Amino acid sequence: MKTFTKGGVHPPENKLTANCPIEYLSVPRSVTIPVSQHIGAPANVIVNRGDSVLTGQVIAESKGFVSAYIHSSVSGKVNKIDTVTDSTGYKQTAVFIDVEGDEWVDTIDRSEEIVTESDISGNEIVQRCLKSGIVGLGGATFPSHVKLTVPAGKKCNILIINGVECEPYLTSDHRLMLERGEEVLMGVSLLMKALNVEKAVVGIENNKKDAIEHITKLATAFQGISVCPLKVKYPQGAEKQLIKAIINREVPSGKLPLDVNAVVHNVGTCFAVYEAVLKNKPLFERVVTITGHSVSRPGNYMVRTGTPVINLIEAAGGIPEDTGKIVSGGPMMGKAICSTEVPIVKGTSGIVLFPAGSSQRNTSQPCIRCAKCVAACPLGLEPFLLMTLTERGLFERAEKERITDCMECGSCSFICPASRPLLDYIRLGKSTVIKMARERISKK
Amino acid sequence: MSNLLKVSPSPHIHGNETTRKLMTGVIIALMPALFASVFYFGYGAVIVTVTSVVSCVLFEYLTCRFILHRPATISDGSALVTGLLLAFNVPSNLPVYIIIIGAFVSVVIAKMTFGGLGNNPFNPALVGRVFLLISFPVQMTTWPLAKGFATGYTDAVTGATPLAILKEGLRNGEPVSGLISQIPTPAQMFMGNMGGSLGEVAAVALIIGLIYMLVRKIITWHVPVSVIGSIAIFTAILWLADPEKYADPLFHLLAGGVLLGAIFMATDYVTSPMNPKAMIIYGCGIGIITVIIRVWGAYPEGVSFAILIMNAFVPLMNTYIKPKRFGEVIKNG
Amino acid sequence: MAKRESTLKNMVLSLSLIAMVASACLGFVYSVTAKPIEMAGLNKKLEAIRQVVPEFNNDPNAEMFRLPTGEGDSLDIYPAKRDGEIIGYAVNTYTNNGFSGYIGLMAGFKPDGTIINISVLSHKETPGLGTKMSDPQFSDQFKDKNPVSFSLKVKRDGGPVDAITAATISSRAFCDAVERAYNTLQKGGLK
Amino acid sequence: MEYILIIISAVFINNIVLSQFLGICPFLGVSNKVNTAIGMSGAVTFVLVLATIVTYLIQTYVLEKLGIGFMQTITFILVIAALVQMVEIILKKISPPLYQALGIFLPLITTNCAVLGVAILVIKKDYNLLEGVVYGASNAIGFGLALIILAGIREQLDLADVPKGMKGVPVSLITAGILALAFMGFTGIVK
Amino acid sequence: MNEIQNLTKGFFRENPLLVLVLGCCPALATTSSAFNGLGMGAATTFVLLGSNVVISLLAGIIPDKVRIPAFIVVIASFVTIIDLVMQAFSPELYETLGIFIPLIVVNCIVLGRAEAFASKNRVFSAFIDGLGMGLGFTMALVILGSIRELLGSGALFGLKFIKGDGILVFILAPGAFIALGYLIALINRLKRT
Ligand SMILES: Cc1cc2nc3c(=O)[nH]c(=O)nc-3n(C[C@H](O)[C@H](O)[C@H](O)COP(=O)(O)O)c2cc1C
Ligand SMILES: Cc1cc2nc3c(=O)[nH]c(=O)nc-3n(C[C@H](O)[C@H](O)[C@H](O)COP(=O)(O)O)c2cc1C
Ligand SMILES: Cc1cc2nc3c(=O)[nH]c(=O)nc-3n(C[C@H](O)[C@H](O)[C@H](O)COP(=O)(O)O)c2cc1C
Ligand SMILES: Cc1cc2nc3c(=O)[nH]c(=O)nc-3n(C[C@H](O)[C@H](O)[C@H](O)CO)c2cc1C
Ligand code: SF4
Ligand code: SF4
Ligand code: SF4
Ligand code: SF4
Ligand code: FES
Repeated sequence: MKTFTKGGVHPPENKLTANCPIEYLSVPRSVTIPVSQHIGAPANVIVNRGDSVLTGQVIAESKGFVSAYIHSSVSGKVNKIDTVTDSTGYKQTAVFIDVEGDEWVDTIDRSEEIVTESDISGNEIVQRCLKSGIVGLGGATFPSHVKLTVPAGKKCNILIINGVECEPYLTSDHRLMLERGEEVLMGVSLLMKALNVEKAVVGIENNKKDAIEHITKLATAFQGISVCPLKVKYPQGAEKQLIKAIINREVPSGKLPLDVNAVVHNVGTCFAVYEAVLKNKPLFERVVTITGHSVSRPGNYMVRTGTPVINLIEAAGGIPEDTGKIVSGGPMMGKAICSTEVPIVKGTSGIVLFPAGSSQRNTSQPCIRCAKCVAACPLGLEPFLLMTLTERGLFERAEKERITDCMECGSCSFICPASRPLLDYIRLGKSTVIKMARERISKK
Repeated sequence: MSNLLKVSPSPHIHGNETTRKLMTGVIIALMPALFASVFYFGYGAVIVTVTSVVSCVLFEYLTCRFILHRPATISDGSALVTGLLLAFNVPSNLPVYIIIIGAFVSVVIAKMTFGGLGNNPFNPALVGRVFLLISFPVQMTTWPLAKGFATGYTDAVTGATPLAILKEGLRNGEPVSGLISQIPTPAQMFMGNMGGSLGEVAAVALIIGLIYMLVRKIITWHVPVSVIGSIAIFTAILWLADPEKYADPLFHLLAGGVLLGAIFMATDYVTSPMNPKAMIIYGCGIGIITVIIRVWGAYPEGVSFAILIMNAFVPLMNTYIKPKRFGEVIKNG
Repeated sequence: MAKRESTLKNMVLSLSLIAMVASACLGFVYSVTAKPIEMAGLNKKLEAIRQVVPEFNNDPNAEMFRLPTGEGDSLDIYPAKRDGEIIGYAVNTYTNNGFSGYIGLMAGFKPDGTIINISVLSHKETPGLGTKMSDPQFSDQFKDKNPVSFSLKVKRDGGPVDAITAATISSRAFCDAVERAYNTLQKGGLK
Repeated sequence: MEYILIIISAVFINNIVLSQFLGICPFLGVSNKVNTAIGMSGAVTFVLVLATIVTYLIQTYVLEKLGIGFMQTITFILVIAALVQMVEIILKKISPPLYQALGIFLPLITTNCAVLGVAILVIKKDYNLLEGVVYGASNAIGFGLALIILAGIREQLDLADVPKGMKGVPVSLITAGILALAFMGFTGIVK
Repeated sequence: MNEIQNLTKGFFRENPLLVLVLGCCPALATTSSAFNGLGMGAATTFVLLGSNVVISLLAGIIPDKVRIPAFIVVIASFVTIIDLVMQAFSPELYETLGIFIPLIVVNCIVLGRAEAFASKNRVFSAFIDGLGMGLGFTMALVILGSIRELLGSGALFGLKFIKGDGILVFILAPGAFIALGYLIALINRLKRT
């Protein structure tokens, strides 16, 4: 079975919700919709306080090429436009809406019926993605229309669909493939058309045998789409690792998948593209996993963006007594949130609750040079060295040791027997190095 | 509630390995060899091992407490491993005061001077052992016969190691075939029935330890395999060239400390390189130097020296031999 | 202190002046010490000779002669005489079989070949091991032994000599050097 | 073969720094960084080989001819000092890049006892010119080897947690001690 | 400068070996016993005294540019004198100290004092400085030699305290490095408190 060759770890999978069908979370009483739910420039708010909005209505416009539209996920009245602390801990502008009913913009096709035919052009697909605020749902929330616009001189000959979901606990992509497989594959064919490629491969890890089987069966009906089962290993979902695993191409340091003629999209993104293009539905809801060992009713929910995390937790049975940490995203890359009021956004793939006992880190001990972090790093870096260099402020050397290659997968911190906070320091070093590099460029 | 939430950066989970668990793993892996040595050398093995372990741990505690004024670090178990391995590298009839000197050198000079666990450039137990070998050559090369509990601690009856027999014989101009009768058979050597340091004799017990450590993922295969492989290849070439002057590869692998060194000492994390490419070069370096010393040098055994010499190159290797980076662009092909 | 100006003339001048004064001083010291230095070398030899033969009243150094070893080289023999009568020979002998190669000995024999005493002149053996051959404990074994009946071999090789612990090689080499001295004397037909 | 033995002996067995104790000051002083250590090794090799040749010629054709062997120290040191100066000037003229690389080390080398020491040892060991050159070059290599190893270790120790009082010279000396211990393993490969 | 301070600074505050770390080669090579250390120290002190005095006298008449060669000639002369004298009157010590007697000429302590002190001070100060530095160096060598002799052969100035051998390493090369390393570390620590 295929996998990437270098590094990686195998944390306990803990896919507690693998068998929980997706449920619809009831519409909250109010939502908080941040204007920056994507990488790139924040969107420009176009509604005012007191305005009435419909579900699916544009409330903020894309500003620049790498940016995305934001749509209201509910109908109601704009209460205020203010700052909010999002899941990353930063403050940003958000539109606060008090819910009144649930009235959708009427161009949205709300029928259950699956559209399987379309003669829409590639260009049109990209435009719809843009207008519908589609961003990558695999975690990075990169605006999808950008990835679909192949710059002159570059060529894409394969589309890779990321159904890996290598983060422990999370099952939203898994459930989506099982329950909305056909829609996902329709989305894939739309993306193929937009990119003008003949071939697409869906990569799925072998701990989702049912999904592999299901998608393989469905894919027979689609031209050029195949499934590639993958050995379970974290971080196989990272796009460079996935490309290496499936087509054995190595994206060079500092380059993009397009440089090896590939584009990667997440299955959730494919579903969103399907809905946007064929159902006219902008991206304002997504599947979120709510889980944790002491959560009484863990599950997968279709959640409107802007819904406070607490609503989702309540639906899963409330906050367990012993909760010590709430993580937005998976345990390897997710962010711990400091308040249960933060809104769920386009990039939120899951909420994991950890008991107090396991939320505490072990105390950091001296590095024993065991090289386990070196062996674990999928990018062939030397985390122990990067940490020490950062600690001692030797940023030039850190740059030479390619600290900026680090994708922050956390494998090194996970594996370190001395419990050293490797990634924490590497992040710090990385941002300093990037700052230094910027200053260098601006000086020139 | 919300202000009780812990906010820390990712990752939020940690693998189960800890320094102490790894050291415990090494100790477990050393147990078969310890039992074998007690089986062959009796009380002596017990006395030497206990003295060595106790004094290593004690010296580490005392240095931390009274000289460095830091919290004592003995709970990580590395001093215990050093103690065991020091004991494994000396004869089972070594006087107690010499063992204590060795423990002092290992822990205080070779380890704590550089800042303790993780900082020492040289393998502590081996520094201790070589220090003793040069300081107390008589006591360090007087081996008791392997007679189980019939071997007294201070037994005067001594036997030479197979390597010493070979070296002495060759020096007197005897051919290898003439010395075979004085050397234990490969099967005897495999089971450990020969003279030698207390932990190095039983190949079979050491190999069990190796398998355990590989399965537990405490060490990787790179170092042991490259040490053993390079010794086998080098000695095979010599042997094929002149079997009367050079012993066969099997003899070289089973006699003396090759297995103990390759499995437990060359693999010490702190003093070995940190990426596979460098590990293999390091292992081959150890193998080649070992054979050079054994065949042409004054010492019948060269593993300890070879490991220490290669230890010295480890920082350079770590600086100049980098792991293969993902997506490394090879400049101009 | 004022620095003198560095013109070429005074640079050359002062340097040559200093050099000349220095050479003169050295020449003087050399002439004074040349004799004692020579004597020191001689004394060392005489001292060694005195250690290995009975008291003499001739000048063995002046009467030194050479005998071939039969291996292509020769040894220096210093006859010790009292009142003109030979009371022993001090032989400056060597071996190359030491642990670190060359070992030089001064071995004293009675005219009948009995060993009187042996002293070590030079060697590079390991401190604590090979160096013990200078200890009386080891070299006294040879006193008053006649190689006719006392074979110059360590026990390991079937002889009577107790080797130094863990330094059989040095002990063996020591015997080799003594044997070379004895054989050379015998071949030279000296009585 | 003889030359190979000289090389092995000088590089590994009787390493100039680790066993002969020559050149300790640059060994301790210029071993912070591997790159400087490499530069220094290059400079020492260059000067050492030149110095052995020149001092050898002076010894055989001047000092011995004139019978003033006692002037050895004074002439050698002056010759070496002048040589280093000259190398510096010539290098600056004909190869600026090489001067850039070695230049800063050259003044350090005058007062490096390794250069004078090796020059004297070549005479003491009665080597011929070629042997002397090989001996000089291999000692320089031995020096470079020890220096670069120590520099590597010190670079690593810079990132480590060495106790305050041990930092710098003490820990370098102890590293050198352990290194010397390890190199004793090569004992006996060449007698 | 106060002449007493001038004399004593070489012992501790500016000890050439233990604090300034100069003259390491002879310090390591010739201290296998306390007596050898003493011999080396005495020889160095002699050269230091002689050259300091002469250089202080000559400083006024030597042009600046040829200062260093001139100093070297003076130093080398004294080195040769002590070399010849030792060879004549103490041949055994001469043999054990080996080439480290001629190497006094490159010992930075000597040239360093000439350049930094003697050439700028009056004869008497230069004499005291040379004496202090020389004795300080000698003291350091004797201490190092004593430690090595005591540990390495269980003796002091040839006087045996134990039966049998000591820890042999200490009279060999590795022990020299290790002993000096800890000695300097100890001084560092004393300096701090
Ligand atoms: C600065 C930047 C520029 C990018 N430009 C392109 C692009 O031109 N074309 C494209 O297909 N993807 C582009 N990407 C998207 C990346 O290939 C990738 O899909 C995205 O960063 C999310 O990946 P991740 O979740 O593995 O981090 C860009 C990403 C970044 C950060
Ligand atoms: C360490 C790491 C792990 C990732 N794991 C996954 C994953 O399991 N599933 C996934 O779809 N994307 C994952 N991603 C994001 C992908 O790299 C990539 O951005 C995404 O598949 C691109 O598709 P999208 O633009 O549609 O989101 C991961 C990224 C990183 C850096
Ligand atoms: C570093 C070292 C130095 C040695 N020095 C000597 C020596 O000077 N003289 C000697 O005879 N043996 C010396 N040996 C020991 C020999 O190698 C050899 O083991 C010994 O002579 C064998 O004889 P035994 O039966 O007396 O132990 C030395 C060994 C080592 C390892
Ligand atoms: C696989 C392994 C091998 C080890 N081998 C040694 C050894 O040979 N000698 C030793 O003193 N300590 C050994 N240790 C313990 C510890 O790593 C060592 O004392 C460090 O060098 C101390 O900094 C070993 C530990 C591990 C995990
Ligand atoms: S977080 Fe960075 S350094 Fe650590 S393993 Fe991942 S890529 Fe490597
Ligand atoms: S630099 Fe940091 S934030 Fe930007 S893409 Fe890389 S990992 Fe993400
Ligand atoms: S895993 Fe931890 S202990 Fe091991 S080398 Fe990396 S940082 Fe050091
Ligand atoms: S003269 Fe220089 S090289 Fe020699 S000991 Fe002094 S400081 Fe060191
Ligand atoms: S005394 Fe400094 S290099 Fe020798």
